[in-house]
Amino acid sequence: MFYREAGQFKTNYAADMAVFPILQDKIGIALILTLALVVIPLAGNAFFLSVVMIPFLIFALASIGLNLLTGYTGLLSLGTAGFMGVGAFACYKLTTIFPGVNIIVWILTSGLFAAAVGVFFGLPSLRIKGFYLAVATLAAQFFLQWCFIRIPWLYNYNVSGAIEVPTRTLFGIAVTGPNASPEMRYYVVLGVVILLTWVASNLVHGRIGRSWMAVRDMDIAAELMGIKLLPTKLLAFAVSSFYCGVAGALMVFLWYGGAEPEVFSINQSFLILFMVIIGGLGSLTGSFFGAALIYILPIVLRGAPSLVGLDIGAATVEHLTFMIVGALIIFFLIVEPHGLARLWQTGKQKLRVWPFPY
Amino acid sequence: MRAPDMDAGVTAGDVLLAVENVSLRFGGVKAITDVSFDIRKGEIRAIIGPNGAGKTSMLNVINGFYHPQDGRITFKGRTRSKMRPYVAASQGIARTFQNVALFKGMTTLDNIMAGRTLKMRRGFFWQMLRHGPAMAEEIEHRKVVEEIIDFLEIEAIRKVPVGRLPYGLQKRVELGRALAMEPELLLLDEPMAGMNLEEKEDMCRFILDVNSQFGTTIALIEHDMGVVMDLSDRVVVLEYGRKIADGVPDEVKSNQAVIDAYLGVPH
Amino acid sequence: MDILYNIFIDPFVQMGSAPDLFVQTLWEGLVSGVLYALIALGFVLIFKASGVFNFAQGIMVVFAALTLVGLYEAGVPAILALVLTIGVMFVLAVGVERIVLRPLVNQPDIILFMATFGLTYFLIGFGELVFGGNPKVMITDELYLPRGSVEFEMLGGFVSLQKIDITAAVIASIMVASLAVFFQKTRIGRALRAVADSHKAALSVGISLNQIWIIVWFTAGIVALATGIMWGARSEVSFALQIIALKALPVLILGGFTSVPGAIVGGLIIGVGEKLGEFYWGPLVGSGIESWLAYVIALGFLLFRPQGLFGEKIIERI
Amino acid sequence: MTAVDSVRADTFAKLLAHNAAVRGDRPAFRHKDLGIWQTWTWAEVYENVRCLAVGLERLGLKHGEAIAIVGANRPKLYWTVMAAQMLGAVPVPVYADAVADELAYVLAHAEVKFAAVQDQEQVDKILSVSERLPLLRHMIYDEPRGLRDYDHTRLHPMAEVIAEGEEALKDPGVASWLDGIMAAGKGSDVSIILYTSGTTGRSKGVVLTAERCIAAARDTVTFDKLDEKDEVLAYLPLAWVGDHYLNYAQGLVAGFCMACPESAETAMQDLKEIGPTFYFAPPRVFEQILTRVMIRMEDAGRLKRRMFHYFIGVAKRYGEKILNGERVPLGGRLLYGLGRLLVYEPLKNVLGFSRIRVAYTAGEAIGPDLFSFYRSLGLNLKQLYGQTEAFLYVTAQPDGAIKPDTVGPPMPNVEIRLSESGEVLFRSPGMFVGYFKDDEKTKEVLTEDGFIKTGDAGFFDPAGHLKIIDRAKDVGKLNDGSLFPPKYIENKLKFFPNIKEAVAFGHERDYVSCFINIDLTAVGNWAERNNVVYGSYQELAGHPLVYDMIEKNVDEVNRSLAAEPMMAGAQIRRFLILHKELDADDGELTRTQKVRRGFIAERYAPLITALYDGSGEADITTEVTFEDGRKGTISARVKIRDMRIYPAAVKEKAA
Repeated sequence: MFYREAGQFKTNYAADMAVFPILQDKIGIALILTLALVVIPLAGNAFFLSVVMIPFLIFALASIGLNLLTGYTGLLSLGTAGFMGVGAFACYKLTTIFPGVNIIVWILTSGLFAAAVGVFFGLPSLRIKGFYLAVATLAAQFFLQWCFIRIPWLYNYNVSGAIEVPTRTLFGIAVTGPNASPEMRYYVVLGVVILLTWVASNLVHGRIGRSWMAVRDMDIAAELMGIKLLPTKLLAFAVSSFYCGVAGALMVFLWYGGAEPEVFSINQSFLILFMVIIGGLGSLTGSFFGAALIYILPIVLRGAPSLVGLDIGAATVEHLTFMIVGALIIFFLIVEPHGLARLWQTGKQKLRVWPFPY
Repeated sequence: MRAPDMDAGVTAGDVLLAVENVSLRFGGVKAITDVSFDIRKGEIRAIIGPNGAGKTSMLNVINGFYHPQDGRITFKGRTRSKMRPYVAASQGIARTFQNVALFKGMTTLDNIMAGRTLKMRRGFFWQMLRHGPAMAEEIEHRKVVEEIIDFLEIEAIRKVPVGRLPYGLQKRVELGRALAMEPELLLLDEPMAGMNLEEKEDMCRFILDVNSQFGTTIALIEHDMGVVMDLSDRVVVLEYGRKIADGVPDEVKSNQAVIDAYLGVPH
Repeated sequence: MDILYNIFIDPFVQMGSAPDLFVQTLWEGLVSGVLYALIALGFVLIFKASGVFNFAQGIMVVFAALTLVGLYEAGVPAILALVLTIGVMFVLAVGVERIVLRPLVNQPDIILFMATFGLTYFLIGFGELVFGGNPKVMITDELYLPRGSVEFEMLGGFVSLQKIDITAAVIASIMVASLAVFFQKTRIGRALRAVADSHKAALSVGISLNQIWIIVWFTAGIVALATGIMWGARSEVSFALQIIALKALPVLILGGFTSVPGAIVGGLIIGVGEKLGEFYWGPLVGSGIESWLAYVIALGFLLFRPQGLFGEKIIERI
Repeated sequence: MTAVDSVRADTFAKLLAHNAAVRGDRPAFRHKDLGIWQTWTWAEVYENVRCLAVGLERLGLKHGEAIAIVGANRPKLYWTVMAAQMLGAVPVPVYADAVADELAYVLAHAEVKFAAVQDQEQVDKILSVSERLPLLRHMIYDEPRGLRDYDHTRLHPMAEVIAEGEEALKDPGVASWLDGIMAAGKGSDVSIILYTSGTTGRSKGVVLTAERCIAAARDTVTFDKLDEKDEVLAYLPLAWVGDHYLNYAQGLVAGFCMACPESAETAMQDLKEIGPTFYFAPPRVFEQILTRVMIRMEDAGRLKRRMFHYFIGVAKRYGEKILNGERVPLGGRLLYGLGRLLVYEPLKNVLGFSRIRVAYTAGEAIGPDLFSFYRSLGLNLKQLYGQTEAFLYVTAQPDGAIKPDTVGPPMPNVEIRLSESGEVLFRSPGMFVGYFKDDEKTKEVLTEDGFIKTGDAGFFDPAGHLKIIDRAKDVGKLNDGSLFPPKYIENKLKFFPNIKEAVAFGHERDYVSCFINIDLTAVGNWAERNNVVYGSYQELAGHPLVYDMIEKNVDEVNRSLAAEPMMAGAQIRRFLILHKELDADDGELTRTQKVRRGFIAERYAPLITALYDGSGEADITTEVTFEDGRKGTISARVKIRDMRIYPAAVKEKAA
């Protein structure tokens, strides 16, 4: 309905291959960016920023990471939280060993550590597929989590057994630690998420993305076309783990401000897998949708009873939330197994051909 | 064992690929037994035979998906005891599959672009940016792909996910993907299976055009004898994993062993 | 050198020097192996018949046990509670088939897998809502399950076997045996096996797919109940139990996803491996390796025999 | 100063040079090829055309010689037209879908020495009739596919010809020679010969000169305020005057951009992508689009469908008034604004009409409702009346002064008068100089004082707008003396989506009656929705409910006829629905889908008898040709319905 595509023609391939070839989509993206960069920090209060937006963005980033692996390359992973943990602990070690280096550098660098670990646990993917591979990643998950508990060096021998995030500054303003303002933390997270989303979009739209999807859709044909399976899969593991690692570092440094190994438990892995599946396998936009639904919905559900004046015990609300989320997962899978991204696509298509039905 | 050599009199060029005494077993099952034949540069070579004769296995051996226990494969002058898929692909062997093996979640354009992967050089760093050299490379290959799309007359389905295409068009896209590799040897596994008459005619035209315009050597498996006889320069006949005849279509047609095999005379 | 010694020599020296301890550990491993095997059995049943990888098997164990205890606490006699629980599992099976499986028929495996995740969440919420989140004590005595232990003197020491463990092993054996009979001898069983091969074939046997799904989910529910009782009797009934469902994965890798005997053997190998590993090698790295050892064993296995213990080598065709 | 230059240019070659000089960087041509819109600027086109001209000259093309242009709309074919004109040679475009025989006739008649063709298909076609074309010396083709192994002694790829020309042009002598040739070109030189596809007999070559073409184009470019920022989709046949005028001549005069579609199948998609600002389509196309819109909307959800129809209703009430700048109540404006948001603009967008500033339709009468439909959406659709002999325009509707049932006042510099018999005669700046090699025909058409006889009957309304009712020779009289314009009536009927074709009878009879062909798509759709079961076209056509539906349509036509004083006598008294579709294969339609009234009357004589003897039904057996060429007969009993007749409206109401 809002699309006016008549007259939007492409006279060169660069324009034709743009990620958002339609003018209205470009406007939409610009609006969303303005909203995220200007409106939300101005209008949102501290609660909204630190309880809703920051975690949402971090989960979206982790979802993108998992989506690159599972959605684009077709490799099921249940070890996401483990890789996130690697990022978090790497970042913690790096910034305590080299406190002088900018924290953002370490956040991004910690992703490389996660990538290395990811590649190691991705090695079995040459020989095994599907649920079998999930077991390999489960091994990673439980092994890594065990490391986080059993290797005190990782948490600098803190008595609490947890990461205690020190204060780090950017241009003299605190971005991590107890004194960091929600706005500052929000901007850092947002910046990283925008940058990495852009990179992910570039990757999936080019040769690498096509190789991933080729491996996902028909690995034998891909191999016979000269796409080497192992490097392709390992690259997917590396990039995916990098994203998860950065998300893990962001999670601990800019959201929790401290973390116990329990944060990186298998349940966290599952949560992110939900986000990817509900959001839509093989869709970056979907990762954002999935993160929003799975993370924000429970917040809303928890807040809902008190909003309408119902007095229900906190535990009951928690249980009901579980039930509703579970039911919703099933509901969405039934309504659109390809996830919210597909619903979005369908809706967009409807708007493009409006008033026609197809 | 009667496997007369009827090569005489056919010269299409130098030998591009030679298969010598190849045998392939799966556990105790013999898929191919001591088969030898060659494919010459520029010709269209048909491999025919009844179901289960080992035709597809032969293609799989040629492009390295199966590794034979015995025998040698000589491609472009290099003799190997077995091919590797990557080597085969990078040396210029492309193929299509009996049951279309397209990348279902991708568009026609992306499928064919995927065929260009081996020719793309820009590394991870530029891929991350998708600007500058990476974009230039992408555009350069897009042009080649567009030529293929134009050649195969599939402009209208350029941006349609291949999963939604009818079977005949999928086969055409698959051919396009193989062509994108600019192969020297193109292996076609039943390119016309399951097509209606019109689609078959189109596909025949494309195969001949590929052969004549790009000079691509083609080896194809096909059941439709009429098509085989029209298209191919030479035919090799397999039965139960063994070669029973080899020669120009007319010779093969009149070969007693071939007639027996197709009419099902017991051995 | 020390490290190599500690890894490759020392544990075996220890085993040899205290064989009674070794047997005790072995037994412990076998017992937890039986429980893994029971959970894996639930997976296999459902996977075989519907291709669904049922993540909810773990929570079904918890849910079944909680229902049993909950009913008893509400004043229902133990045996009646057992019967009622079986009824609840049947209702659950029907509900799952109607609400989850039927609308999702023909969807890719991962989607069905995710749906069982949703089911897990739902059952966790529902179970906690009804029975509360606190751990409960299994009504062992009321179900006439033996308690206490028997001790053997052997190999120069004492080996102590819990009676409940012996019972668990017996019950597991009975269940496996009756399942085997069920699969081999009954019409429905044969239909189930047909389904595993092809859905069309099952239809030709004259049993609807929907019925088959209800049957396997119900059977898996009963297996879950048995598992829940046994596990509950050994420790307690709590939601933490649902995570052991994941242990079934390595079991299945070893045994193969569709093999009932495979599930049993795999379960025992994993159980024993885990306990021995923890006991003899664990101290080397600071213990707790039980949490991941099973997966690493499975992983090692996968790399060398991807088709599992009982599977045949897969020839990829194209 | 540039304007002066533009006015001074009296040949297309000079115009091209002018465009290259003043708007060299503006796009001149686009072609959807290899996935994107390949674009050439005026400067590039000028260079290419110069090269091509020199290349052609090298091959031996001389001043005054004819070169055939055969193929779909391709930039290189347009360039060939330009290059030929640059050399003073005469391009003769031929319909790409012409069969070999027609092609041979035109090429032989025009004495072409060269042929520039699109692809292998056209090369094959010409080669197949080469023995009838002894004068043909060289063939040039655009797309090399499949032509590799052809004998290339007289066959040349266009790219090569251009390359040769480019090489030659490096010699400044050649360049200045070409400049000289261009400067020497006179406006009175023949610039093109367009062959008309006559309904009867062989086609005639209409000879046009450059200065007249350009003069006419200048008038219309000014009239519609076209400029270099406009874009058109060049999808009309090259050989048709419409394409040569609207796109080519106007394009060169105004300097706008012509976009060539990828292929005929993708034309609709290409239209949507380009979003032209100036558009022409015959009424048939507008009708097809409307039918498709309505059918597609039927599949929409209930709510959306209701919304759509509601706002179409709103548009009907206010749309045209708003477009014409008339007074509309505020509420109406608001509603219309909402409709624009929800329906009109999105609809125009999906049809590719969003950017259209001026759209024309012509060729045959357009149903007033159909015409209003598009206008009410805010599309500035207008009618023009023209002929190949006039180089298209005779009359056209000016912006804001649209009367749906007229074709507007005469264009600037066009004189029109009506003969005693009501035939329209005109004299226009773009008019032809004569038919090629056919002075006799030329004399037949021209009056002594230089007016062209159009053969159409019409009259001026009080506002001075011309109203065409029918071919002059077809307008008949009923026995009571009232006028009987069959086509006028048929067109009114055909506007209803359910009616595909209609044939009216009445000349020298007591009353008007007619045959009706239902539209299988529309009526079939209707049947499906209303659970009307039918096994065949014949069964559907004879269904009582279908008759009821058509009866309503006929009734409406009668009402509208009654409202026009001159036509009231021609109301339809009886009608029947034919049991088979009228078909060109059976000779009932011409290849251009026009009804052959005489032939039909003969073939269905029993039905006509029944229409006039008062019987309620009649039997008929007809021979038909099946798709595979076999012949067979079908027989049917066809029912006849009587209609109500309305009294004629009083011409002027008493005050």
